[in-house]
Amino acid sequence: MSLRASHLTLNRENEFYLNDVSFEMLPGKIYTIIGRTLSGKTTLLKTIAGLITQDSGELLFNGGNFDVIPVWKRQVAMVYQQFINYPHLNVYENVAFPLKQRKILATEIDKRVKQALDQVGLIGFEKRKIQALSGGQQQRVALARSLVKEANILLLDEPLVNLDYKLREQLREEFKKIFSSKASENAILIYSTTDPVEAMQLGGEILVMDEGRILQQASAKEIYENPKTTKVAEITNDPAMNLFSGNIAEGKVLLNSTIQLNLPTHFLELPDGAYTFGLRASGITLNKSGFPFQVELAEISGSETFLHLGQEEIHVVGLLDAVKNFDIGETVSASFDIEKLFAFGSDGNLMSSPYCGLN
Amino acid sequence: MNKTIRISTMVVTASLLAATAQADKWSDQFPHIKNTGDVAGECSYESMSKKDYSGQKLTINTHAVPVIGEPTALHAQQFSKLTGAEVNVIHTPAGDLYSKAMIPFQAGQAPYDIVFGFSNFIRDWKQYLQPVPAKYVNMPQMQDVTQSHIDVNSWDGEMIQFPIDGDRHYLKYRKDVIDNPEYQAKYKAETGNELRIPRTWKEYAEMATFFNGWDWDNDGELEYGSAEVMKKDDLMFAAFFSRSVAYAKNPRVPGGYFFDLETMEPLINGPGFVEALTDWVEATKYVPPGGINFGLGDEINSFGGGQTLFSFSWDDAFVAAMQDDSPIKNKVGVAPLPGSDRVWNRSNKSWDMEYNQAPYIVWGWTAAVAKASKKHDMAFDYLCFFANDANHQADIAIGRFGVNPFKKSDFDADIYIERQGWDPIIANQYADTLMEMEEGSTNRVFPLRVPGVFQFNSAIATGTSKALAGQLSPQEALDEVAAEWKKIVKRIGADTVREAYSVGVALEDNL
Amino acid sequence: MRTFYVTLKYIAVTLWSMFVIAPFLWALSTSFKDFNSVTSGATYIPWVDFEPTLEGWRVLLRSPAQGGVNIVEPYLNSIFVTCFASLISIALGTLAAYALSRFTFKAGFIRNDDITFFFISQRIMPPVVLAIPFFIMLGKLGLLDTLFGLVMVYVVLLMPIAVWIMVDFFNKVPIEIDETALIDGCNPYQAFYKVVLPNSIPGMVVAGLFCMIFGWTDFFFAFILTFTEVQLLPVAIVSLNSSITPWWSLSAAALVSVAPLIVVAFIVERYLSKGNLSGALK
Amino acid sequence: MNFKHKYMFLLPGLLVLLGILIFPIGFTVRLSLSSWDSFFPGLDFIGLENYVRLFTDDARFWESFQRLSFLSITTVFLQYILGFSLALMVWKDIVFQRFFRVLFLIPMMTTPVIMTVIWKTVFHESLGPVNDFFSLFGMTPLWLSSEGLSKVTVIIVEVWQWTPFMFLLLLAGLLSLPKEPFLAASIDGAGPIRKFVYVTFPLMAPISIGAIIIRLIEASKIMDTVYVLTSGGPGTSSETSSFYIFIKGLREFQFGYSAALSLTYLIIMIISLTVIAKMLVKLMIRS
Repeated sequence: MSLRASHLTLNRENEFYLNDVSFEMLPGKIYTIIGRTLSGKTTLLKTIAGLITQDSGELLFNGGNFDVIPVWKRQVAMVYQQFINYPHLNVYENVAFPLKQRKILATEIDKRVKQALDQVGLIGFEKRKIQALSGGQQQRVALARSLVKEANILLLDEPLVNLDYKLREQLREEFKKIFSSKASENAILIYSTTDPVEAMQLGGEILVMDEGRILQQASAKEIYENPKTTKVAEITNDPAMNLFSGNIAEGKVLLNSTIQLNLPTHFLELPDGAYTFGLRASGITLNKSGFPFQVELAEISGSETFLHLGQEEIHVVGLLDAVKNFDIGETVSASFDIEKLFAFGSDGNLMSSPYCGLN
Repeated sequence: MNKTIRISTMVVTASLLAATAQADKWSDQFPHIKNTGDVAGECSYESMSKKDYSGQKLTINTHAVPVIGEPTALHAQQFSKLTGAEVNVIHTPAGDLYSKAMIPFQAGQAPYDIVFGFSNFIRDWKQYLQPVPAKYVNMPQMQDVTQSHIDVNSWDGEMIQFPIDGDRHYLKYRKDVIDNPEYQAKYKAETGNELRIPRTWKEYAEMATFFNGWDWDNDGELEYGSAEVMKKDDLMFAAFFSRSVAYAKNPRVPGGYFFDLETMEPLINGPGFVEALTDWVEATKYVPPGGINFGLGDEINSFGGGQTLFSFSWDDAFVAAMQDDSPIKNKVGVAPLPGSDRVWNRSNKSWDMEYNQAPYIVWGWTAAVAKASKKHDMAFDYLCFFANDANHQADIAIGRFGVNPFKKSDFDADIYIERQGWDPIIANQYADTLMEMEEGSTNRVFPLRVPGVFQFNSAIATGTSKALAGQLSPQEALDEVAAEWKKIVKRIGADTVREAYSVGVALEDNL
Repeated sequence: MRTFYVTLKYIAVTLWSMFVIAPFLWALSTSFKDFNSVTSGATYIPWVDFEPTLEGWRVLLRSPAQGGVNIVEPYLNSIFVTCFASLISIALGTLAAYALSRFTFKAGFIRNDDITFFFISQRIMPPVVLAIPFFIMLGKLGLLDTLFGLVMVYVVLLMPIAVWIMVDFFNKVPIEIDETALIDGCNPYQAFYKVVLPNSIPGMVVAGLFCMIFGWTDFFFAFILTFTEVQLLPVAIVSLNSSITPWWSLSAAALVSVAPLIVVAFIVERYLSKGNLSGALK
Repeated sequence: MNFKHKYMFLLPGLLVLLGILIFPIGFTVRLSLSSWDSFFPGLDFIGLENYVRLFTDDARFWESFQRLSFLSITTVFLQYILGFSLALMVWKDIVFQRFFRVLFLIPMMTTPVIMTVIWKTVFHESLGPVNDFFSLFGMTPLWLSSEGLSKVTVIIVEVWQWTPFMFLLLLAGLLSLPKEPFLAASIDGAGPIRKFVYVTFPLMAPISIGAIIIRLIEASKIMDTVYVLTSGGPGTSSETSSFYIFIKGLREFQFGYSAALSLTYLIIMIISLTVIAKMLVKLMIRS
């Protein structure tokens, strides 16, 4: 089983929703599409489902043309970010709906519905009206409905984004379990998200999308270690990777007149010149021997603190592993971990990564 | 001539009254004719009962209930009982009778076998109507119809519509006020003139003004001068023409009243008409509140309810006032329309300073059979039955039916005295006035009966109502009407209009 | 301050209620009058101001031959035409509205909005225009004077309303529900009747109520296009309007004609309270 | 979504509508190029003569248009203000809520032409209750027969009849508003007036626009009321476009000409309603 896309393009009113998208997907794996809002993720999923028809390019399933098969015969399942269920049916009927549509024996339906409900933890809720469920429960029903079909392709479009933080964490764990068992059942799973943490956590293969293009397709580790471009680096990190333009000259990394860093070893082979340097927030630490910065903003998130710092035209976000209060405008001293520096060329392409040299 | 008519009338009436005494089998079955019983004739109950139209269906479009609509339905029911025909009667408000019939006519459909309408529709409708067959024209029942009503229903000598009702405009006044010596003295003292039945529109105006806005019959409510049709609707033009005949119809000037027959120039903005419209604008001061928006119904309610001194359109207001339950029964009088002290002479462009009075032979209800109908015999039989002597006699006694005298035998005061309990003086006055209008006058005006008559009348209504509302002066308003008329004549074609108009003018000029 | 607002509110609501009720009360009082009570100036309370009579009401049950006006048959005709035309309008209007809400149509410069406007613009057309053409057409089709012909004409009048309400309604139903149905193996027709339709009932009820209101209260179409056999209620009532306006029977007829729609007012209010209407109206 | 099935949804309705209308509309267009009238019922061809007459020689038509604009804009404006106020009043916190809501809906359920006959008796200048009341102060306003007041009467009756329509749409809108913005405004200490100006009104703008447009479409046909109350009088002072077309068509039977009038009217209405809709969107959304 395989799903292949070649040069999918969709253009509406001079705006690209899909721009030359090509990939190949195989069963047994989770494919995570990460991209910002409006980057084309949903469009791509709907195109795979058959709800949208691309302008050019083609989709092949098991080597056959997928485009000629209408959506209702494609054997796909989809979970939306809105909690989409059939409001006129109760939980049981909702989950049974796709099976009834396939004219499966009632006893078989019953068995599979129970099983799916069990999987999502909704046993006992069969007779409930959809409106009487919480958001998380509604989304579980939607998931159960997509699981029960045993579809070849399971599409999940930011399924957790509309849930509160706690529930999201919890469901994400459960989903991961369900998915791994599902993936082993020979289905292609495609999951879209805006959240880098989620993408990394699910593991599997990541497709980074921006403005309708696939910027990079690789394993989570690869994306983390070798983001192909500055754009990928921004999209796949939260907070986004700090980017500074600067130069390599005289054996130093020059960001501005005060911030001058020693050349890390993995930069040795780079020629002098202008680069864009990248550093994850975790690469910035408060340290007496560092450079002076003004605190612009301190956001506390859980047990961490995001610290927005500024010096002249340089603005960076640092991540502290502790909760700490800062006054706005306070001067702090921060140092850059040069061993974690990325270097990108002026075209934005990765030139050197701390994990392994690309050149 | 007058005398012979009177005598023949007396004979017929005598026979009718004689019949009263003996109820027959038909009046048992049909209580409507209990006063007369069946009256022998081609279309009597007896004759109709011998016809068999069972299984056939007759569809009639008539006016709303009760005026004309109720008798139509009643006679339909009787007709149905007698002949076995199924009769379907549709009721339509007066203003829409024309269009309700015209739409199917023009679309080439025949949903109605019989259409009720007004006599002035004749030119527009004529091409769609079946002329009355000779056997009906020549029957005695038709011989009894007055010449005016034969003329009104005929086109160029051919009877197109079937006379079923008589209509005319005449003056109605509060006899108890005009004859009241106290008021006569008071009036004389204040105006220097006699209080009597007004002979001219100026006298009418003076009296109406004098009696406007105070409680002259001591009923606790205010009374007013006059109730007239002033609402801009389909009847307005008739009220205006009734007021303008005296000033504009000169017996010495033939060749057209509305148009100069030779040039087809409208005469409607001539001094005679302007004078009449000036009077009419003046009249807005002595009508009841809202009187400027009175339609015929309001006029009937107003005069018939005892609210005004005068009224001058159709019979209805008078008949309403004379109903048994009316508070002013036998307190109202009847007279010919007022005249004028001078009349415009358009051939020498000056006023002829002499008394002039002319009846306006107002159009009224008629009925006709559609050419496209497939049931001509049955349809004519129905109309003939509608107007047979027994039905007609019974109908004219019921005010709400709106059926009024049009047969010579109707103009006998005894009918009203005996059957309806009228004061003999009033009854005689009524019969004489009507008879004089029908048969006596040689100076008279027929309604405009030309193609597109509605456009002409609508222009009149629009123009005069602008004058009544004070939007325009009478001269300006009538100039506007004349200009509009010219355009309509041009659109329809001067020759077409002339050809149609000449038929009416020939009657007016007594040719 | 708060008491002031509340007092003001109750005063306003009471005043408006009086304005709403006034003509009905007047009609009720008038329906028991006769010619003399009407023409002797304004009177209000029976037995005190005037001697009541049932004549106005009796007229409604009497045949025209007895000076009445038979409104039973027109009443039934009106109910039939209104309901039947409403049903057709909703059926077709719902389908069209669904298409306009969900799919993209393109033909030359014409887009979805233009098609929607085309539907709605049918209500701009003054009915006078269509009288002769409709008459000729119905005549040619042999549908003149039939209930079916009238229903056909009323569909033109009512479908725009159904389309207007249902387009708004569908625009607020998430498209993802239909998509889910398609993904779950329904073809577009099945998706429509198995999923969309059951969830559109509130919208359809509201559209139906509106159609019924507008159908029931229409006069000019009914007036121009009914000729003989098939008369509708408003036309029958207006044909009471003879040269003497019978205030009493018109009043009675007006009250009778309002009655069934008061039930509709209750239904509308119920839907409103239950919140279904709000979902169905923009 | 884009399937070939989409036509099966749209076409039944569209084709039925087109099927019923294509003949009447085509016929009307053809009619407008003919001189069909009571005397010559037939489709002769006179070119654009009717349109020339309409544009060069028919002040009455254009006056009726002005009057129509005045009447419809005034009535719809009043209906909107009143309908909105009433909806706000029975929206919440009121006793007999259900009773008032039903009551306020009733006028729209009545047949205008029949109720207008009743109104005509109410406003009857000498026999109606309104002037019975005014006569206490020695006044007899001429509700139906003076130039200015007859328009006022038409407006009063139209407001009575159709305010419920606005009321219904706006109340339904109010009931579907989200609660959060109100909560937020309350927390910010906003009084009822500020809440209305900054929260309710902006949230209601889209519904308001829809309601106003629909009412304008309906109000532009003001006809039953005028037909019964004043027949366009006194003079031509309450004659609206559709009533004028009615007179030309079904009274004077100038069908060719009235077809030209109707089509012109239709086009003007479509254009002006579109413009008004656009203007309203700008006005309401911005404020």
